[in-house]
Amino acid sequence: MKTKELASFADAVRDIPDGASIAFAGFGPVGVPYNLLNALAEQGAKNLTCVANTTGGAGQPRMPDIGRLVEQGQVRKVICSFTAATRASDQLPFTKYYESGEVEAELVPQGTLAERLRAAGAGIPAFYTPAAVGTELAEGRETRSFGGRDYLLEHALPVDYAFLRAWRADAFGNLLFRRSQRNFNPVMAMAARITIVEVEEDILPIGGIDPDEVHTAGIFVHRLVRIPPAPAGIWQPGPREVRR
Amino acid sequence: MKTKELASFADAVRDIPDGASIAFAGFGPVGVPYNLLNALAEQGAKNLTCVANTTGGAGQPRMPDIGRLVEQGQVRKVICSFTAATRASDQLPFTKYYESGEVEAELVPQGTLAERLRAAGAGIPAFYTPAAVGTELAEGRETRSFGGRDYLLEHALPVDYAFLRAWRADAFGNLLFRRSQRNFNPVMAMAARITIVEVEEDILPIGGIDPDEVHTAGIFVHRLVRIPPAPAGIWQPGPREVRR
Amino acid sequence: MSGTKGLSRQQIADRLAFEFQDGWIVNLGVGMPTLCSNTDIGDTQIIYHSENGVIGYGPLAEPGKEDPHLVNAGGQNVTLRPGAAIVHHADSFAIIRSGKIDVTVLGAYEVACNGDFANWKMAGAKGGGIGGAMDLAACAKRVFVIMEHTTRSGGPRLIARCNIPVTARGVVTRVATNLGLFEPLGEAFLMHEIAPGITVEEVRAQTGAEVRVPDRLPTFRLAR
Amino acid sequence: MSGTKGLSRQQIADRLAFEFQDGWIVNLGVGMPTLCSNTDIGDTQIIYHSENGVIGYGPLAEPGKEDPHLVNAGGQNVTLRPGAAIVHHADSFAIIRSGKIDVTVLGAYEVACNGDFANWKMAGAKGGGIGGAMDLAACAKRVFVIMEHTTRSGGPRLIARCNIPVTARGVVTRVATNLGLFEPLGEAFLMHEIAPGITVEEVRAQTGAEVRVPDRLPTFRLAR
Repeated sequence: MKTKELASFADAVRDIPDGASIAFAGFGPVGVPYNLLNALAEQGAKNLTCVANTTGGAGQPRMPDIGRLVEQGQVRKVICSFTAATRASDQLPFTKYYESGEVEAELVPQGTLAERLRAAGAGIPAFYTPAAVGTELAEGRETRSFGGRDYLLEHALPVDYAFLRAWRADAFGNLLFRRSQRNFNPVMAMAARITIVEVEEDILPIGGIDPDEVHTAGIFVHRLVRIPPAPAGIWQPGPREVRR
Repeated sequence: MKTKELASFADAVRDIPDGASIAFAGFGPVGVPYNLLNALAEQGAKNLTCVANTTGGAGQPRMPDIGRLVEQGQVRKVICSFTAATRASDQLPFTKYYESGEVEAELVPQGTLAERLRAAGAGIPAFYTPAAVGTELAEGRETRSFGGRDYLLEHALPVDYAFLRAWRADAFGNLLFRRSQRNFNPVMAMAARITIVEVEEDILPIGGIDPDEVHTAGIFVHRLVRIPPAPAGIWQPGPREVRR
Repeated sequence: MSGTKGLSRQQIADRLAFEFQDGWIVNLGVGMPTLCSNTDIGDTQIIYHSENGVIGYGPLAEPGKEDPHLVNAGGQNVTLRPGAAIVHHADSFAIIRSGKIDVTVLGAYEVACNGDFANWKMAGAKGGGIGGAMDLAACAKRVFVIMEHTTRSGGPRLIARCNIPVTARGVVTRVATNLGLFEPLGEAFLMHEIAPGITVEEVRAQTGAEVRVPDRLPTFRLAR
Repeated sequence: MSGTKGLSRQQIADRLAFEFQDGWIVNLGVGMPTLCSNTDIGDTQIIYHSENGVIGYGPLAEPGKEDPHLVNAGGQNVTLRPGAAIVHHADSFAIIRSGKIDVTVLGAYEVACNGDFANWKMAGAKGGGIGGAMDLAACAKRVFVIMEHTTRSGGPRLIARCNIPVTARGVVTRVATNLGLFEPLGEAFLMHEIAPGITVEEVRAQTGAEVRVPDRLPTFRLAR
């Protein structure tokens, strides 16, 4: 097997064309592929469809996230479970572009978002879910009763690329995530044609992870880049770096 | 947390009523809960619906499996991906009861079977799949086109009980499977109201398995029984016992 | 809540936490609901589930001992209890949708006496923040709401019908506010307990739906 | 196949394995298809996937070195190659259904020139053995069939339309038999290669559909 490790984040995102759909893993600051996001902002692809839990943070200093891609005019549409901040007082970078109509948004319940990605990776074109029944999100859409309860039809959400952040990887692309870093990473890898991963530790030789412990199998992974130490590499914000 | 470990297989299956639906894990001889199957055969519950990959083996010596439950008159219906042997020359114990009409069968493609169990454990009442489109199994059933391709509607398959076999467990029921032992075990645990597990190694204290390595979380597991050494315990047939 | 009559935010959260039963799997929403995990509920063992795939988390990490790879739904650095397990997002919501969450405690802008509630979109807003709330609200065995009884301008939040887009319909079974503990009955709220120093008339004046009161109205429970 | 003209079972399997490309994910059905993993294909790296959740298995285990926890789809004790990973059954079929299998090689009772094939149920049988064949046949990027050209009684297996219940419709792109290598074209089979010592007339006599033959018909390839 050939290694999937590349030398730089720029190499890993170079071929991403205008109009691509990209899923970005992460929940809160954990598991967000900040280095790949940064490289994409520098690469400059436009007219992107971005799939993620949120459009990014309101905090300072600003981390590279979808909000930054939006500010740079790279984004056509977002598909997220948050298109506004959880606190009314926070103003996301994304919000003004959305309100002005410059960027489209599709707001999706978080479990539906995860399941639509999983469905794309599982060859399931559509499924039924109880989430959002009776709400504004269900208006004009197909609902159907099973066993006396109403469900909403939801469609698979395949993407061209997935950007992941993993704790450990072997050179074939088998991945391990640490604690809540796992979040959307595995289902986004399943949903994508091309999966690109930033990795926190040195990439292990092929077979360096026990087959029983693999979280995402290497067949779902196409490109790996090791995150260099700061300041060249971007590490997640947090109270302190705990690495082992 | 209280331990979920019970002293005997008889204790673990004592309350199973007539008419229960039970999913039995295993693929080939690996991961089959032979000890729980044996206890159920001794317990004698009748009119059961049995969900598994196959109805059991044709080989001798006969292992406790669904075929044995069928021979004892305990089974009303099976839901399986095999209701005949893969070789025309093998005759399964199940076959004559099926052909005579004493036992019903629902034949399901293996991937559909796994996904219907997973759907039950994921709160998805129904989904669409490309498997079996255009075949006898699709006759009279709902098909639907998505993106120009036809798919078949399939329903979730919840069960009352799941019988599992794991390699390691902690006392809260977090499970590890070894190699291809994993097979149907995790999705059957998700699909069941009550999950009962036979465990190959001594049951670990709660927290004895790293949270990142757990294959099936303890919230899905209700009863654990450690398999005693043979001859009291039934071990899977195989070229030899590799245990560590 | 300092400076207002009634109850502190922690006391409101405590009251709902007293309902938790041994062995329950509990999911706490962002904000006031997270206070429920501070409540002293004695030997009662709760399994806290967080939508980002953490099963069995414990108290917040002590300062300086945070694991940056581990946060709860609110982004707080938590700890893991023995027996914890991690799953990915689709499996985490599989747990939610399949009804394995015994109770979810959520914040809200509005709760109606028919059990509807709204917590994801402000009046007139274009965007919203759903997160996992719609999945949780539609699928948890019980939905408890914790909220201030009125808006900042004094308008009612417990009302006859929601004015803003709902999160789920007919699901709320308990509402704890700084004025009391309520149950949506359909056409009215039943007040189960009232905050110390508050009168029924004050509650009714600040509620946008009928409030029914039992013959004997207990004071809001402040301890197990 | 000893005693008959044409090709050995291993030679038939080899011919299909020569089509495997570097990096392909390959799923081999039970029986003759498993012989494909014995073929010498040089440096070509194949990832063998087994429906029971094994990604990256290798040769059969040596006698005495079997791991009883590890079998392939046919129940054989296999080994793992470096980089292997294990998934559960639903994730294994997620890989299949989402089109990540580059080729599946399956056995069959019948293949029709319209690409239909049948391998799960005998004529007149009440039960059947589907296993993972319907998922694989419907979803793999390519479906190759390996089979004996005729039944034990000499009847054709390559036919115009299947007589017994099909596994999937219009999916087969290559059929290798002891008489040659064929492609279902719609209304006929195209013979790409012919077994040594066999004549076109013999093939046509044993085939239940039209067999088209190119101007220059190569002999069945026996080595890479």
